[in-house]
Amino acid sequence: MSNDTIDVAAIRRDFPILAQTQDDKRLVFLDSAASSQHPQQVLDAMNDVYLNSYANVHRGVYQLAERATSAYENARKSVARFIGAPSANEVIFTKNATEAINLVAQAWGRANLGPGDAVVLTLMEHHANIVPWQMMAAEIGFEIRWIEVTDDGQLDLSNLDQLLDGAKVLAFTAMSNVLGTVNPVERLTAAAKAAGAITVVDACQSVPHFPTNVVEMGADFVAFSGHKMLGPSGIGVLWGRMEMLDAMPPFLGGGGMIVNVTRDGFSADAVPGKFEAGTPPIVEAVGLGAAVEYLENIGMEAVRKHEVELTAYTMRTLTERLGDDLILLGPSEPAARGGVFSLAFADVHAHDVSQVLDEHAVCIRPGHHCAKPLMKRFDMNATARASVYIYNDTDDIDALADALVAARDFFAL
Amino acid sequence: MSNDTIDVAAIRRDFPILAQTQDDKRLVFLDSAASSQHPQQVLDAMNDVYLNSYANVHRGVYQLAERATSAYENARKSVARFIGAPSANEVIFTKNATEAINLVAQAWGRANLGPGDAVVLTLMEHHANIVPWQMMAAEIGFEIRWIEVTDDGQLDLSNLDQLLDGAKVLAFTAMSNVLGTVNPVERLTAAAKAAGAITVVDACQSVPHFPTNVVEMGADFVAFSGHKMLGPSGIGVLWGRMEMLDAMPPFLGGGGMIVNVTRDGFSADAVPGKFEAGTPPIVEAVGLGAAVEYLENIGMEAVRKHEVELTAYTMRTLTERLGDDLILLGPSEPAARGGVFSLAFADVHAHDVSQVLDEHAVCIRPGHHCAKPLMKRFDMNATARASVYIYNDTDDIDALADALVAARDFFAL
Amino acid sequence: MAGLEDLYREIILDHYRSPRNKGELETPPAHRTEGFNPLCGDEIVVYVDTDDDGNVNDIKIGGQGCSISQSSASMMSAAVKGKSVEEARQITSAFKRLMSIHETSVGGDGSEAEADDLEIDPDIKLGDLEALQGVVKFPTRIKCATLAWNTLNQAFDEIDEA
Amino acid sequence: MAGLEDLYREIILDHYRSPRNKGELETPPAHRTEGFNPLCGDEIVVYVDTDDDGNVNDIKIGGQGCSISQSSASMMSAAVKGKSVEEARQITSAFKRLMSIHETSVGGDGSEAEADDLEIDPDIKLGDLEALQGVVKFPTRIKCATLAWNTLNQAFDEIDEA
Ligand SMILES: Cc1ncc(COP(=O)(O)O)c(C=O)c1O
Ligand SMILES: Cc1ncc(COP(=O)(O)O)c(C=O)c1O
Repeated sequence: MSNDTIDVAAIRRDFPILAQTQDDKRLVFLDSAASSQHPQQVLDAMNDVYLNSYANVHRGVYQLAERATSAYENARKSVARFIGAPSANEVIFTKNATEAINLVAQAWGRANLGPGDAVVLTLMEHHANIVPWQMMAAEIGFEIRWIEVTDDGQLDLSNLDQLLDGAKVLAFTAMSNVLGTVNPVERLTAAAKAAGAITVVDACQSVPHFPTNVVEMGADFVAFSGHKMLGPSGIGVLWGRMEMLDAMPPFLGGGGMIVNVTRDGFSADAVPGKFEAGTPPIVEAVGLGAAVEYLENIGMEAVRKHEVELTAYTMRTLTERLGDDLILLGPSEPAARGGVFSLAFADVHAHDVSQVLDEHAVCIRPGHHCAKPLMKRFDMNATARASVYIYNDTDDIDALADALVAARDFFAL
Repeated sequence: MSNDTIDVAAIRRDFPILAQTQDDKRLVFLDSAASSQHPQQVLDAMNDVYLNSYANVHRGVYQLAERATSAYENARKSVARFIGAPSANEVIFTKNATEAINLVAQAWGRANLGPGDAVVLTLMEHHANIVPWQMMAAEIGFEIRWIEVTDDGQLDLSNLDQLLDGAKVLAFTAMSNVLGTVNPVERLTAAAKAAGAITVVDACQSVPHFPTNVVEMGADFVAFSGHKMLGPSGIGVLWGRMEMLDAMPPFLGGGGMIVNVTRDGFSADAVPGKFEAGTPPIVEAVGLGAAVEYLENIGMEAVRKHEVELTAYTMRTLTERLGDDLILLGPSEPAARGGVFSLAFADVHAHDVSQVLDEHAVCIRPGHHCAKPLMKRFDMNATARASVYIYNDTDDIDALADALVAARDFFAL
Repeated sequence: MAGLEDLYREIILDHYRSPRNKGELETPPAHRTEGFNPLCGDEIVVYVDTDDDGNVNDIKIGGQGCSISQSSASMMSAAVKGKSVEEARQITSAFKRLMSIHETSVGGDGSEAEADDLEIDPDIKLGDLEALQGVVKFPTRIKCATLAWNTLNQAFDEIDEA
Repeated sequence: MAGLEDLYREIILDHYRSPRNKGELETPPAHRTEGFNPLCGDEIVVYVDTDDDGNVNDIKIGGQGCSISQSSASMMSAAVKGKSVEEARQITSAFKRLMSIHETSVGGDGSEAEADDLEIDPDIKLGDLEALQGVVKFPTRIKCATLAWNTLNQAFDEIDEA
């Protein structure tokens, strides 16, 4: 193995959950795009806090509290380093990516958007990057414009300048959680900047799988979740340019986000405190910090390379084994996509496919994947989505193909 | 030991963190009002999910996802049972109590409050139950009225009817996190109801320590945090009457809270889904469920009895050992208060007291405890707060008293 | 694949492949109601035509979904067509009881747990619908099986309110 | 209590018990700035009177706080009184460097990490202030020690902007 390849067998040993069998079958976990599994190192880091150093953060002078606070703040630094943030203070911990996007849509939006303004979204957004804007549009009365999606699952940028004309916000996903499409982030942020719009990048599907540098991305805000990148549930991240964060009003009010409170009002603390009201997800942040270190040890270039190879293998194998019976949405070039495969049979519903796959201990997800406008665009109401990560290998893909064949045959007329 | 007393030594064995020593001294943890420690049972429940049954909830048909979903939903049922909620669907998981109160202030508030309206708070509120209302008052233009606090730390209800006259909301804490005062919840909710105001109870300090029945409380909304009741960080609860929750707009938008999304808008899911946008704190909810079961096994009547006894012992001991040198805020009757002791020396600042106590391995918290308006009322800028829970005993209180004597002597002129 | 045969009984696959009462009715006089399974995206459209005496004169089903939701809708349409609204509601309650609603948990969705507490006429026979009993062992699929029924109930409620 | 003697040197306790330059100045001509430590509630009020040549003619300190924040404020007032604003800023930078700001982490608060990167004149002597060096071993107390200094800096900034 060379330095830039990854040792899947060694990695799998770090993930206790993957060692289990289901009805004597090896568990084949292909649902990391929904939520990934956890290496022992992440669980150990969290248990260590609970067993040795737990206390509320930022408020005590005793040693447990000092240790908990520095563990929490070190996690912020690890995340900042992982995404190339100029300052750790630009990293705001939220409960998930959804809260992060709502924070921008609501706090920045209420302060900066008015009736007659326009927000540009793409038709391949996750509901997390649609509904918050629709809620604000209903409240404020601005227009939502849509970047369309082509038949092969790419953004249709032919009328981008026109869509951005007069827009205040461009919010888009770095990678589609349905199609696997990797979007041209830098091109989009540059176009938005030229048009005077701020950019919000939903990086839920990219940060776990690609080397990330928020400065190079050129975005104003970047949101992602810990639970899709080996971290625990209950933690997400909003990164924002300090200038933007500084100028924005807070989102949630409470303890830890103030400098002073009187009967007459409050003054908000400096960033990031301003956006972290209440007791934060302390141990979850520490877990995410450990996840980031685990990924850094593997190397994100190597992660990406592994996934491109596995994507190519998956596409080849599914075509060989199922041919025209199976539809695969999204770009046909493996290097242009992430390891997310939305599959559909003409005559078997995704829900039924998943059920048969479960009998083969193959875990995939049926449904609209929280992207109903995109599903409608492709005239579908559900796909069966398989997705890969660092612990998946070609054996998993072979098992997927076997199970898909079985599903087709089970429902054959 | 009779049935309604608790076996502190046995309980302590369940809390691995309490077995540690600091410079060869037994760790004396007296900061549970900020955040409590965790029994092994809670850590085991969470590890079990990560090691055996982790997946995103509500979206998969495979067995891991089914198990994770039912663990998550069972936690909702456990919490509902613990607080006497008529339906588990009235239990909404948030990231902390602060988010829960913001949810009400923002989502209910924007839909129901207008300029000229009034919201009544008490002067002993935590910032979490002040700042969200101040933010909305600034946005909407309603008035905030204050219930004053008497010298012995009780609510001054002499002008309650007048304050409630024309008010739309009464938001108050069930127990002060600074004074320990236990407020007359039922009297307050009844008065509010008679005046046509809804009630929001901040139960952060009461749910962990008292038997709770939300129906008997008579409130419309009740908020509390998991991390103060043996649960993990990253999880809080909003309970609301179904009628209220049903009629309210959502707070955060995204996946999991919709029934349908089109380009033109979305329709919200039924409660509780409507208020749980994005991937929830899955494992944290399971941890909270285990914490609730741990407390149920001990029995909340027994917990309360233990704390009243320990409170009486603490007040007696501190008076004996420190006499007039030490000021103790709050009610003088142990049965009228919870186990929270805000202490002040005339000449030694709380921060310095805490520092000396840390040298004695006694963990307490100095500061304003996120209740600056209350501190101002008592003309203080900080107190040293000690707080007890099920794992504390008279030895801990003796150690506290020893350390306080040492602090006084160290700074004596 | 022992478990699968429990779920996918032959009669279910038959209704899936050859759905009864598929189509649309003119509105008005018929009433149209949409139902969604928010988890998986299944959509059901129920067209129901009731007369002044409270009878279900005609019913048609549209939408897309998995074998369970589609076959359940198909069987439902056959079971309630020509019955009184009152009987149709009784059948719905009996079917939900078959799905163990009230006893087992479904998770996350308020509506299921709030299933009505009608006294169910012991004479109600579910017939073919009993084939769906296997669904109970697959908790997430219960929502698929009940989607059409919840939508029908909603349609009746809307007609009552109009 | 070995650690405690490191933190609470005699000179610190002396400044805490007998604070120098405690009080108020008339505003205007003096400038008044408030600082808060959001974590513990300490408040500092700095009154500073600068002349047209940019000298700190007078300085007074108000507010309440712990021994570290109060003694640091007291020593600061003695150190900058009569100096030029430029020198006072230099002393501030030197003091923050003593507190290891930039090298150690303080946690949570943006302001600390953004400490200015002034070239510090090697001739600056901190004198008594060196007694506060022990604070570095108690990370949460660093905020106590720097509160007055951050407030003074803010006062200078406000005067510059006016
Ligand atoms: C009375 C009271 N209300 C609200 C809170 C806020 O809780 P959290 O920080 O978990 O949101 C606390 C605890 O800090 C509290 O004691
Ligand atoms: C592209 C994308 N955006 C947003 C989200 C929402 O993330 P979360 O549920 O963690 O808030 C997801 C995952 O569900 C996603 O894939």
